[in-house]
Amino acid sequence: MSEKEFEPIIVGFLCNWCSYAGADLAGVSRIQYPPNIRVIRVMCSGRVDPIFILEAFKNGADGVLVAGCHLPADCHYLAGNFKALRRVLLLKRVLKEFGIEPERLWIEWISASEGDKFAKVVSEMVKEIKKLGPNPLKRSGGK
Amino acid sequence: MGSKVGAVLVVGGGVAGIQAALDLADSGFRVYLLDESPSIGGTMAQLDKTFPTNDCAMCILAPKLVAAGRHPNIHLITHAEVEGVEGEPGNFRVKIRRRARYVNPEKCTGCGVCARECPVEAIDEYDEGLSKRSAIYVKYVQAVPRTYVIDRERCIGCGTCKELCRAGAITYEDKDDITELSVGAIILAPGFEEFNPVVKSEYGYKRYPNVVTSIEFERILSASGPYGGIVLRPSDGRIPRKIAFIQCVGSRDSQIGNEYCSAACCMYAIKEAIIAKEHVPTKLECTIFYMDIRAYGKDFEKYYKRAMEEYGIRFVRARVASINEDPSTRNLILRYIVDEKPCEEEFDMVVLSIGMRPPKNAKKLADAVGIKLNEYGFCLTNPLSPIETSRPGVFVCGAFAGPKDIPESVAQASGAAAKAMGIVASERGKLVTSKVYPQERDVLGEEPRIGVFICHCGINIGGYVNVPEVTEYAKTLPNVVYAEHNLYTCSEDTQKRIKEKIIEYKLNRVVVASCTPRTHEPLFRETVREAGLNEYLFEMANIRDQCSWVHMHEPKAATEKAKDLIRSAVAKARMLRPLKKPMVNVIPVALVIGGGVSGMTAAVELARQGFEVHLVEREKELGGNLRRIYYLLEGEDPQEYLKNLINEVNKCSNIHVYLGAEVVEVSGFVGNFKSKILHGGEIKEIEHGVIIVATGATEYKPKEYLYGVDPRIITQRELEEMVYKGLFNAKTVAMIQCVGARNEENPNCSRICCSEAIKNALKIKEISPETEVYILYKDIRSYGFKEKYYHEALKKGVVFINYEDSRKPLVVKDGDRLRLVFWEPVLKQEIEIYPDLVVLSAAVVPNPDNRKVAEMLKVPLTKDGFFLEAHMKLRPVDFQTDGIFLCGLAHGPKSIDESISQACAAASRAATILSKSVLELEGIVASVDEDLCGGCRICEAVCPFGAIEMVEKEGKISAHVIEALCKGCGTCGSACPTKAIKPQHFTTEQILSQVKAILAG
Amino acid sequence: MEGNPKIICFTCSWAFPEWEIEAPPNTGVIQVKCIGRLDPIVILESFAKRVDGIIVIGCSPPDCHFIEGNLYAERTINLLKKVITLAGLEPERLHLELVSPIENKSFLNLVERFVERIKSLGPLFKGKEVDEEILFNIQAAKQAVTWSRLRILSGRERKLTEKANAYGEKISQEEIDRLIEEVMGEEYIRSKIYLLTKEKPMSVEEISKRIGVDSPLVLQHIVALRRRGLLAMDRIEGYTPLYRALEVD
Amino acid sequence: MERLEETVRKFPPCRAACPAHVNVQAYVCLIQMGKFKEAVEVIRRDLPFPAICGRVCFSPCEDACSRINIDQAVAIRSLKRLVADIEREQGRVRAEPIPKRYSEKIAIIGAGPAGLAAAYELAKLGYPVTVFERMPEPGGMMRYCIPDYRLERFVVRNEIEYIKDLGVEIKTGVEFGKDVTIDSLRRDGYKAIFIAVGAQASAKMNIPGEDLEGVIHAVDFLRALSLGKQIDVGERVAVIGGGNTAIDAARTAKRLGAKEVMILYRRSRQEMPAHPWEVEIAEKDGVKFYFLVSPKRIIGENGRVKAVECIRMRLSEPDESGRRRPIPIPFTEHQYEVDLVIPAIGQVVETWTLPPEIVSKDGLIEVNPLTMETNIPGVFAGGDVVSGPASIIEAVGAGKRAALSIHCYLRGEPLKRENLEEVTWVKNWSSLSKKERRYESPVEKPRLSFEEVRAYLERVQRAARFEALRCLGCGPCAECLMGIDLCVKDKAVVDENRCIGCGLCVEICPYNAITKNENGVAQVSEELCKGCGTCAARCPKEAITMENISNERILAAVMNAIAEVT
Repeated sequence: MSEKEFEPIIVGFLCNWCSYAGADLAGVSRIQYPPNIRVIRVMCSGRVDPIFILEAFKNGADGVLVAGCHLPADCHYLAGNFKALRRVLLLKRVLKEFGIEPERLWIEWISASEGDKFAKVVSEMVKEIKKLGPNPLKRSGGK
Repeated sequence: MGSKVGAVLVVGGGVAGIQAALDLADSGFRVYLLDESPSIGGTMAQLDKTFPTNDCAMCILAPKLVAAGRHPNIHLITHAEVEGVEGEPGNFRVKIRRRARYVNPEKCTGCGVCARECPVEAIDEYDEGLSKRSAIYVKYVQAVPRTYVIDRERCIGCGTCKELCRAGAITYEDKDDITELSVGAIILAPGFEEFNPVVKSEYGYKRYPNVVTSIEFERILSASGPYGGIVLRPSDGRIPRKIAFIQCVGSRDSQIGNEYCSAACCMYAIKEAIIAKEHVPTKLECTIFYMDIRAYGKDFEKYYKRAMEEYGIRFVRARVASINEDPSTRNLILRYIVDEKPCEEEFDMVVLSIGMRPPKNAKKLADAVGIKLNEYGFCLTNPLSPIETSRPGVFVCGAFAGPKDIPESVAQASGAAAKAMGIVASERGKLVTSKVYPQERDVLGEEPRIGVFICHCGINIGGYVNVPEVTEYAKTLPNVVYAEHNLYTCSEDTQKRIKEKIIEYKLNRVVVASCTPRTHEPLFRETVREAGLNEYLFEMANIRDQCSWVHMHEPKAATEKAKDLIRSAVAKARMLRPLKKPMVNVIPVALVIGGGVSGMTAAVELARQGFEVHLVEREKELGGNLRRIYYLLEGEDPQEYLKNLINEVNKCSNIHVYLGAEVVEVSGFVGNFKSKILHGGEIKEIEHGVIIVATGATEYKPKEYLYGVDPRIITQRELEEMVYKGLFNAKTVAMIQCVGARNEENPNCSRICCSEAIKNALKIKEISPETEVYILYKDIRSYGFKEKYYHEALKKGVVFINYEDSRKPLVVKDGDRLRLVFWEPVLKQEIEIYPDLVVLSAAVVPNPDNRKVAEMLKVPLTKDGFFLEAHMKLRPVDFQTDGIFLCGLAHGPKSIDESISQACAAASRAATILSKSVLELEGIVASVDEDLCGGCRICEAVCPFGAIEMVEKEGKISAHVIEALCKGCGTCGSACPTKAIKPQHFTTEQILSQVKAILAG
Repeated sequence: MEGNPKIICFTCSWAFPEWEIEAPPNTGVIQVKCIGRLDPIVILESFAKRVDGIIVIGCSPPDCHFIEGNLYAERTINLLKKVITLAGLEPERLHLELVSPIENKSFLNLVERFVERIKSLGPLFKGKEVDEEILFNIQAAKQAVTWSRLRILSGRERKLTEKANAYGEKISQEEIDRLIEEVMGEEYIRSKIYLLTKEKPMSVEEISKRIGVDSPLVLQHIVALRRRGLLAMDRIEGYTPLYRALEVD
Repeated sequence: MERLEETVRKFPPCRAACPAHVNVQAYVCLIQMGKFKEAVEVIRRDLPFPAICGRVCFSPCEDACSRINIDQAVAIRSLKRLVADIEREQGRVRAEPIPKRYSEKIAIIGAGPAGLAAAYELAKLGYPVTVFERMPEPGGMMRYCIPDYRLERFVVRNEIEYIKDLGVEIKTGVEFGKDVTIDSLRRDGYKAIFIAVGAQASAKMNIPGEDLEGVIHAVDFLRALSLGKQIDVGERVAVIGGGNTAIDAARTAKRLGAKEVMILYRRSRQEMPAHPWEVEIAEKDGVKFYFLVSPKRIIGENGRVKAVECIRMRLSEPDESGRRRPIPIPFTEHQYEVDLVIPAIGQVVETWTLPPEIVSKDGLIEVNPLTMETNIPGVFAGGDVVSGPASIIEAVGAGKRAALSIHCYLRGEPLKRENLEEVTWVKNWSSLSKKERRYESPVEKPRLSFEEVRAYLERVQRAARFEALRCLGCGPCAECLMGIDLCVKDKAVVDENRCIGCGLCVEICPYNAITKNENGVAQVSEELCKGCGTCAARCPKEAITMENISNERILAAVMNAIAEVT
């Protein structure tokens, strides 16, 4: 991250059936959003293991987004999103111990037809993370 | 009678046509799916959300579109129409006119460059004229086939698109061509046409911009619609404060010859009101002007209640006389009458809930296929054989048979598939292509040798991402032995190239960087498998929809991001393992629980296709509820139908009937069930592949209105028996609707009580015309063609009186007379009458033993105790668990013809499994590493599909995955404390390696 | 600069020999290689530079040095006459004169007759606040002829009317004129909307008042611009969404 | 020293066909603009004799003109003559002598077209050049062998004047071989010698009676007249031969009062080498033509010609060179009574005046075709003396090549040879509109008074411009560089990432100079693009800009035009 304006890297875990499809729709509708997000596809937001999120921060991610289907009944596997919500809320409290601001971890519900919502979430997340500055682990050479 | 043809023609590619085509194709028949428009999807593709679940219509329809588009047995014939049909059932010759498309489907990759630069614009019918499209267009983004078509009226032939098309797909010299298909059966599913309300000039449609039709409002609500999903007024683009919904526009309107009710308008009006409130950041008031709210379907009443209570939608029972526009504000002043008081109210916007008309060229299609239409122009059917048309071998389903909602259309579609299978069952598997794949190479021991194929997608990727630079970069990644880029990776010739490169460079992993895996992963997996490589050794990087298309103005950043995404895909590819697709053999036998009309119909349909059926009936004789139904609203004789059905069941050798029997235990999974039947005291063990639940339902034993206290207070069922037995001689009869329904205890509507009450009232007027008949109702829900009989009852002097929950009627025993007190809303006073008979329209309630059956089969129930199907809209007769199906009253209250349709549907759905000797299941399932598993059962609790069971081996308890039931969601993988259970293809190591690689930029 | 109007004359090097090219005091003569070289954008930009009239002089067919330059110039001038009429200018302010070298025409009186006609029309920019409106209209007209739709139609007009279209049929001149007028009407309004919302986000109502187009039509054009990625919803104030133009390179 | 440096130059068909590579397209383009003065300057860059060639050249350029396939070739010769005449009539500004850049003196033998052209080129290169001419006036064939009515003396004098103005010294009355030889020249310090004495001697018929009185060869006949001698032609004259010289002799004889003049020619009319329009005029003058007759002997009476006996001929089938040989038919002798016989069957080189070692066996100087050097180092030769009797323009071409070769020889540089590649955009003729010829210079222009000349020139200028507009401009922009500031050589440039490949430019380019490359993007052919800018003004994506005259430059011109006006 050279001295020019800080560009955060965000890792996004998107569930295949809703949020990933929403991101695709943003593409198909040519809705432009900042290129800071890197997406990893999982079959269900319930698959996102807290280890993945910690690994991301350990490797220098400035923000992590977990995105799934709308509660209560959109999940293709019935209840994966509930599990994801539970894990993320729990992890936010733990993150403080590692010196990582919980605001770096986001969880959002995005349906397959909400292309512009996905774009808006990414843009806002980039704005917020820019305020927070780079990942503290990186600053203190935590890699 | 000539040899039969193992193929079926489905006319109409809407949700019904697609469902019928998928069932037939999955059961081993070739299907020609013909659609008049350039791509399939029908009206449902235009909807934003669907009631009652508020699912996004496209999200649930798209997977079906892709499945139909890619199915080897389904041949799509789009932009075409039927010219003529000759021949007899089993061997039809159909003349098809395929209209010129001017684009070569093989070559067009749907990249859309031509449409973006076409100088000529045209009205976008998909958006109902609210937006414009180019002269060369595809109906909507997710269209299948995603092949563009030229609108010959608007196109001036300037030649720009041919120049731009890198795939060379534009063929201006294209001409209509007539072909002939030989098929065994024909299913008509051309859907319906929306009523054009211009005829009702009092509503001012097309004169006042803010008066829109419901289908236009769907487009306004939709995120892909003209206004991006925010509700705006067409007059000034402002968000409306007050919207009025006017029901029954073009329906229940004898003035223009549409007496019938269009069945779905009440519900979609409520849904549109709810969604409108969600899609608007400001306060929005929605008012629905209605005559009767016909929320008769499953969970509809609850949806209606939530609309009133939770969303505050105002319902006004009044007909809107006229609409005038205030020119200055373009607001609309509605004039209507409530309790005889004329009112005027101003609204920002008015949505006309337009009814369904027969499809545009119904007459032409009918003549071409040789079938009769009914008085309204829909397809003529018989209530007891709702799927057959007037011509044998030609079946009908969906709205063309009569206005209906999506679940009924889908059910009828599967039913029609079953009927068609019945005719061509002998030809099953004859005309289908079963692929033979080369011997799979064992790559387990080998060093990863990864091939990376990067796509230009014309200029969609190449225009913004520096593809050559990214290709060079890919070559530097560890284990990558080959990398190349090409114009269209998904094109036929590139698929051949990939196969050659796999063999030439002995690749054991393939990564394709192009568009979204959701649409193209199956295509590339197929190619990898054809090259002799296990199809799971393949990974995709989405550098189009999630990179080039969304970072058009930052080519440098997009190129860097593409590199990161490819590095991440390569990292995962390195860790990929070959996965076996679990094979399950299928016992071609079905178990049908319940011997009512549904159970018997399902059994007969399956038997007709040659499958063995075990039919278990609790009672001593077959027939269930139908035994006590003596006449129908439409006049046919149900008892005569029942008699024929029963002896057909008994006559049929494939069907083993167990009377007075009960299924006590069921184990195993799809294709391999083992059940124990308690029959005449001893247990009989049977093995079978599928289960159909047709346990029916019972009439509610009313506790209200002094039922049981006085013999003159009877239920509609008892009244029907009394009339049938000729014991009826009452002077005045009073019927009370919604007894035991639409209340806290049973919030749902029982759907059929209104039509039963009208049936009995008409019967009474028939046999003793001078008898006075009063019907006290909340909403008369004689939906669809039943509306005609409601008019007849009114004409015959039956008195309908509306009562509110707040002022329910009162039945009092007054000496030896019965006194009925009720509030007359028009006269606004209490009225007393002394009826000789009080008939209670008792609700349909679930069988008490549903719970026991549910637990036995491990299938869910709804809150009210009926069985819960897999998906209310698109999988009404399937259970979430594979192999178990549902039909009839067990699913919920419904009329006899709807039960029959569902029964056929269940048979067809079952046939998709029974028709296969071996079932290939999805390979992405979880697997347990026994020595790591501590037996803590967390995974078992977490799995929503009951696919994990605990097994004991040498005294150690550990989890075991039932591969047939595992859907591969992976939730168990992240819950397991010791990471013993690994969701294959998405293992923890693979995803961690992706995270590391993606951040190593 | 009272009475006499500012005139610009574009001519090619072959219509008149150099010594015959003399112009009245208020006319600037610009010689280009060929009048086919004149991009509609350049001519509209010239009007925007507060010029009262533009006359284009070239050789009459078939004597263009560059074979078809004059024919394409003719089509472009026709397109421009229609677009400046839309923008509220008198079409006579733009005039094309195709001269055959054999005719004994004088360059000077050709221009002088044109100057007289412009004088009768009076100055384009009256020096009052209405000038802003005219300038805005001209900028909108310029944007309309920059987008690709009109350029493709006008560029292909000759092939379609003289040779044949992709289907081997000849398109009549009325048909292509009607289509170009229809497309021009849309693109012109869309250009106005695009330019207005470039400065500050505006609502449909404001745009409609500002450009005098009925608001349902304005909304339809906003939908079209949004589909083309040229405009997006900025924010919602109360019940009114505001739209702003997107910067596209 | 045979090092060769080859370059390829691309010319339109007309310029490629012209032996002197005159930039036809450039000067016709300037005539279109009415810039007649500049047109002459452009011609002079390649050809010192615009007026002469305008009158007598056999115009190979018109035979190669693309318009032949459409209607008629452009009247290139007539236009050249017109602009040259206008310049002369309106008075040419005297040319400045060219400063000497080199010291090596060069001697040129013969002030004919070849010699003078070489002198002209070498003078322009900055060499001190001296031309030695046997006759009293320079001009060679141009001055002495072409009758005045076809090529006026004052025209020849005027054109040669221009060469003198450049600083070329012409010494007349000096005979090579007598007054001056190769050695004397070397001694006088001339570093290179160019022999261009032409082929002045007329070929003998070798038939009996050839040396009788009353038999004068055409070249000698014409030269004598042009030297002012009076010759009595008598009543009846017979001219033998079919070339231009024969026609000239016959018409001159007619003009000198001969009652009956006849031309006897062995072959038929088609085979006559003379210009067809010259033959027509001769017929109009009353000259009778007898074809397929060949003189056997000349009958004389007391030493004076009385008649000439001829025999009828028939033509054989065309031999390998395609020409049909005349074969005498026996017993068809017949006689024509004449007072004068003028044989005009060709010219030969006066080999006796040349150093024998450089003369080949067929009576011409043998030179190395590339360097035009004779076998005596430093001595070059060109024109009719090398090629045999040929046209003026071919002689000029030879002179120019020799000059270049001499320059390279003196500077010790490798010989620069220009290979020619013909290029034209004109392919599908049918799509180009027909324009019948609109101007042709009158063959026989009566002398006009001064006022008549002005009115005539006024009217003819407009027609000339109109005719010049028939030129299709086959080659790329001919860089006449005489246009106004915005008329600079220009080329369309395509911006790869803006171009979407819509093919509009490919369709509207009149010159088919734009094609689409393999990844579908427009690509401009350097050769064919004329810089007219029609594509740049219409590209839907503004992906094409003009290299020199961009829109910005045009707008800038508009801006300062407005600034001046207000």
